[in-house]
Amino acid sequence: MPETLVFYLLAGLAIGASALVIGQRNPMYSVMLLIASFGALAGLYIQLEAPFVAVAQIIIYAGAIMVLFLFVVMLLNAPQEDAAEWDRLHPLRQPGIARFGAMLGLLLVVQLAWALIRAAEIGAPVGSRSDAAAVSSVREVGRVLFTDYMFAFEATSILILVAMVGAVVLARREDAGEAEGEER
Amino acid sequence: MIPLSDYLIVSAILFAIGTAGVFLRRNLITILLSVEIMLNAVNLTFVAFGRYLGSVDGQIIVFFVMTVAAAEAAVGLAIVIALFRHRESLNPEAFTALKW
Amino acid sequence: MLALVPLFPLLGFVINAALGRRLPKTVSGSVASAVMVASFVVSVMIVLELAAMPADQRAIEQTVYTWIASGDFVLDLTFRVDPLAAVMILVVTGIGALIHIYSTAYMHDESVGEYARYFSYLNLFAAFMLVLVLGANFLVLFVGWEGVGLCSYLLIGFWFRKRSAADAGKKAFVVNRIGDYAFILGMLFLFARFGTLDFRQLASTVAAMPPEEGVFGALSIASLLLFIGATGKSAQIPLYTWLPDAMEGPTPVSALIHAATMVTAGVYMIGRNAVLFSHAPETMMIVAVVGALTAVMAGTIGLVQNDIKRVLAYSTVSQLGLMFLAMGVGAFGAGIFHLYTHAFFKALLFLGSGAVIHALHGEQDIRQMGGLRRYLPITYWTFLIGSLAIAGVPFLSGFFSKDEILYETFHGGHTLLWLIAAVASLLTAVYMFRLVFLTFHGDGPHAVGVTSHDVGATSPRVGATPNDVGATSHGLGAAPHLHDAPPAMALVLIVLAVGSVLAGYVGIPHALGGHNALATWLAPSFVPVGGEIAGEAAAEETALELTLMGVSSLIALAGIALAAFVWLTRRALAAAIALRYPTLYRLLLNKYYVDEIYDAAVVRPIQALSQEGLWRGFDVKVVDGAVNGTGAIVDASATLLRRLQTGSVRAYAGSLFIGVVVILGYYLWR
Amino acid sequence: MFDSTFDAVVPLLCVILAALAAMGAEAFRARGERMPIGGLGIVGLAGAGVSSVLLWNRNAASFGVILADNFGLFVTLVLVVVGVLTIMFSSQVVRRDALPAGEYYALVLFAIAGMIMMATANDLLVIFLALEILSVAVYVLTGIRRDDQRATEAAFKYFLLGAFSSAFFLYGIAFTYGVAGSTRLDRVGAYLAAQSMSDSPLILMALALLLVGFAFKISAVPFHMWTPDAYEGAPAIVTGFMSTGVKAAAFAAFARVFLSAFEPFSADWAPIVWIIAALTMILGTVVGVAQSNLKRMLAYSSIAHGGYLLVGLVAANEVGKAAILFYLLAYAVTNLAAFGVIALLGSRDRGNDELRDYAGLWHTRPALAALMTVCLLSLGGLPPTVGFIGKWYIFSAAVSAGYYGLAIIGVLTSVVSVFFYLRVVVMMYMAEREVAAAMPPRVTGVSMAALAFAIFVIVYLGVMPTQVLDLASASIATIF
Repeated sequence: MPETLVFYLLAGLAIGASALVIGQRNPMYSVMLLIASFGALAGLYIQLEAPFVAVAQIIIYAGAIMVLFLFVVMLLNAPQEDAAEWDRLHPLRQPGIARFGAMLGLLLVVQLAWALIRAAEIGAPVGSRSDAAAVSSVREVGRVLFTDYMFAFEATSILILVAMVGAVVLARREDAGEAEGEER
Repeated sequence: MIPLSDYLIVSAILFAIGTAGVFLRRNLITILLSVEIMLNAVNLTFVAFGRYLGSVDGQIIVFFVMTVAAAEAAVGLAIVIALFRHRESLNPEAFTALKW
Repeated sequence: MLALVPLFPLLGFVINAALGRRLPKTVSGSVASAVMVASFVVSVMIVLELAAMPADQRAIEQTVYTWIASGDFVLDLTFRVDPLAAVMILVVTGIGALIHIYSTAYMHDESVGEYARYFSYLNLFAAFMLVLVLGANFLVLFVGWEGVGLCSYLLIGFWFRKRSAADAGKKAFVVNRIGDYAFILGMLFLFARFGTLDFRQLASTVAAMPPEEGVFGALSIASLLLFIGATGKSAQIPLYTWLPDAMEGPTPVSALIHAATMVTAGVYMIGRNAVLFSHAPETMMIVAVVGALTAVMAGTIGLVQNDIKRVLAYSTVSQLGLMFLAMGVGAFGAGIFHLYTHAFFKALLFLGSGAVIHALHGEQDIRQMGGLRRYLPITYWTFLIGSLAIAGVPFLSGFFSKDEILYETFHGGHTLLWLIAAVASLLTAVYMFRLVFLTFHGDGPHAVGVTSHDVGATSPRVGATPNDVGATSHGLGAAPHLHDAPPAMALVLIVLAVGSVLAGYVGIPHALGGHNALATWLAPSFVPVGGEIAGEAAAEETALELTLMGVSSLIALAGIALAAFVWLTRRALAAAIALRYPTLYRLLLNKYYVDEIYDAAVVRPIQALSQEGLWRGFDVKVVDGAVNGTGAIVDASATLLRRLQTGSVRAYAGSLFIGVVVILGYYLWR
Repeated sequence: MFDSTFDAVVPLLCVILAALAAMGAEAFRARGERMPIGGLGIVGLAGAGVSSVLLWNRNAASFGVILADNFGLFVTLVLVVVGVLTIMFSSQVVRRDALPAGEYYALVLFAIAGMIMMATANDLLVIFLALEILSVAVYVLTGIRRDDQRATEAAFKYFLLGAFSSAFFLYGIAFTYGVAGSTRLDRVGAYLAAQSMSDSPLILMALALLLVGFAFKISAVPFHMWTPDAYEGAPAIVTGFMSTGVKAAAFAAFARVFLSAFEPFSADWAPIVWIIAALTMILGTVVGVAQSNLKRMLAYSSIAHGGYLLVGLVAANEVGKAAILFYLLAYAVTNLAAFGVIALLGSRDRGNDELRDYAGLWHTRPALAALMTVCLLSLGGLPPTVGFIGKWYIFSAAVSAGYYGLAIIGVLTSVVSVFFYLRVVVMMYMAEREVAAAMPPRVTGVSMAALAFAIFVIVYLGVMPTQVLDLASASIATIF
């Protein structure tokens, strides 16, 4: 069952890399590990017969967004988390909020798993159509995107515009903004 | 074929890792990365559902989620830069001037 | 035309609020008084018109417009004047106009801005009070109800530079909020149950239902909630503690709001919903008992208070108790009758005390007064008339109304309540004449401005001979400078004195050969439209009524005699009694320690719990004993809860996450 | 289902075009030149308002995902009012605080566009995108004063928690898609109606996660923690904008999703919303009492107001339906006007938003004090203001739907809340000015006109609410 094997491999990689992302105190390593995790996810997408999403995942996520993160990490010369404290405390042994958060995360996994298992039992749609034909053609994706999702597509352009303006407003250098402001 | 529930459980685990990351890390950038993990987990859910429903919608929604993720990342990082300029710190606990 | 009645004062408010600071005092004072007079004239015309109608159809309605209409629920902004409302608008505009006129002189020392502010509040109050009594449904009444509360609050704290005044304002506010809470719930409950808030429709609907004998059903709950609202507004047990403190406001305000009009709103509200209340006998019993207990308790406290206005305040609480007793035993007419006469003599007494305070430049301690009758003759005589009237001396106004309450109580079979009420009226006579004798009789005014620190000590006033203190201050020496009330004030005092004598003659009982015109006039207001108006069945009980009348006259005279004996001839005796029963004396002097009990039971523990970080800064101390404890509860939990807001974004995310997990958990594992 | 008609997006387009025009104007602005960029925005908003009125009763739909039904149009009109008032108040603030005018107005307009999109969207994905558009714009507006550390901190907290919660929201959409096979609300609704007896945990998951997303945006307890900090840190006028506009849009979408698509499962969500509403009212009111900063106090007050709106949602009967929209309007105008006053009293270096800054305001700025009083009385629900009518409607809806508990809590909290509103009033009228306090700045005519208009609405709707109430109840009927 190579298929299953590949699935477990990719899933394990995605989960393991993600877990390591939040286990790092150096943000640089975190970003790198996250790219790895995204790569594994792209593999899963291919396995789900969605090659276009897989490619986009690599190009947009790993290629663009993560590079942006890397850029900021380097721009800020990102300080690591307080090392002295880090040495004393393993993440799961951190006091208060962190341990609490980890526990809640665990609880969330239990809840979701519980729901999914129960859903399978009572014959809710989960897996009920496992024989459904896959829609993997890029042509089909494109057609639906520009018909049914026409409006959403346009709305996205607004979103990107807003994000652009916002990022410029917020990250513009202080002195430039001030000087311009005073003229008014 | 891998059952749908397996994919969903993988994505649930990823989602939970993302949420836990928000609490575990004391670095703003890593916290933002955790949110990205959460969004990716949701993406996996969409694609998996789409595959098993035999509909293309799941894949298309993922594109929109990616755009949203990019927009959030841009603004989020801009805010982080602005914050860093004020305090030279990326520890969220350093920013508690507003409280009570 | 009905709308004109509240519109005139509203106009006055607008003028004084917008332009007041630019107008000279005489103009803003005259405007404020003129609108009240105009409103009174309109009211008289309306009442005359009403009187011309046949008895069972007396009601003039004016729907200004449809306020809320959605679906099947229609609510009009309607004013309706019926016999009950007619009495109320006459009282409010009449007494109100007099008090406005009195105020023009009393407040003359204020700056222009403050003067205008005062009159704008006073006009606004009058407008809201008129809305309250004219409203044809609960929502309109509630507009007035909240409005008068707001104005009362602003006026109590008018002299906000005085810390105690600001605190008293807050206390009044907090206590009244508790009452309002119950009141709103009562309204909502009635609305949900009957789908209407119009008084007449409500009365007709309720009249079709059997009285809730022995069961505590919807009507009882609704009426009880409304009554709790009334206890707040009308200062009854347990929400009475704000009224004595409210005396921090200017004296005309005490006269208008805290004696003649606003505090009677609760009584009026019960009268307005007579049908509803009489269908809830359980509530009626509670009303009666609360009223009787309040009457006697406030009377005993009034016996030993040393602040002239506080004595009057406790007297007001006590008289309101009598009114509630009347309402509770179903004698709605008698209760309103007493409300009406009380407005005259209590306004008179307050204004008289205002004249005294005015003359003594702010002194309010009766132990520092005495012999004032020589210097303030007009004030003295009018005050005496007011005291005689409130004490229930025969053939003055208070006699008729109080007697009717006592008679109805006894006649209704409530012998014990009658006894309590009789004690309360004995107390009334005693404390009122103690006040008269200490203030106006005796040897010349004592040191004005000398404070005596023997409050609660073993021998109040004992040995405080005039000579030793008078010599050291401007007491006796200053006495010749005491001037009697200026013309505007004197005129008002005289008019009110005449009113206090004559007001009762609209309700001469049958036993004395009268027609009890007021009761007949009011009767249609207490039954549903088209319902049978209760006849005057009392006629055959003349003998009983005469007997009771004799008893209550005797009580009044005995009370006066007792007061005269103790405080006129044997002053030492009072002190001796106080010495003999120190515990009792202190209990009374400290008002049964109710404030302290509230303080110790509610406020202190909470303060101890949250001693730190709370109400820092200068607007911090809201907690002032008493029921303000509620404020403290809210306050303490506020402090605890706001500590959750730590400023840490991870903690916030934690709160969000808990929410998610709990909701998911509920769905999965419920 | 490609619908050829574009009518339904016209209001949206007007606002977006105005935003683009604002950006363009800024780009071509010579240094130092003053341009009426705010005026552009008002023109665009007026266009949106007019087109909404023209679309009334036409039930236009575009692209199958934007539905200009009366419900959406009513909320659009509320948002237009919010936008116009915000821009009018802003003109003074932008100049005073030297904010980048073009970007500021463009972001405000984009945010409004997002809000309108959210209110008229008929598709969960579009709702999500609209939510992101308005959120991103508002995050930036919150932190637009980069020189102010508190503003940046507020923006950061708002952003982080917002992103966190929208991930949950998105997860909810994923589950909805998974069970229903679509994100269109009509199809989801049809599917759920067929499943109404089932106890599928996936539907419940979807329900819960969507609930969380909406609850965050309307700052319901326990998802409210960001609110006080973000509201306090942001410039006062932005706080006013987001406390009204964002809440109105989010509530519109909330009502649309839960009262139409998820209506068959109301027995499942109503108890949860009941509890959230109760907690929200209690916490907002109780903690509000202990605040000494006016912005923070009003932040808690607006949390509590969200609770009252939720009461209307739970008690979704005939009265309750109308009450929701009416209350939304009442709250939006009143709260925005109150924050407008705060914004106008601030100065560049100092917010002047502490309670003690209001001492004796009556003596220095009597008109502002009087207007503020009206706003506060309306927020406190005292008659005869619009706040009273709104509350009365909400609570009588709750009582007649049998939710006595909620009504009792609601009345109690609104009774208590009057206490802290009145504290401000007392401070303005009955306290001495601090000697050192600076004279509050002058108020320009535009801002004063905006305030006067808001006050007029508050009093007018308090005295003559019938027409708007009817309109509201007719509008919300279109989503049931």
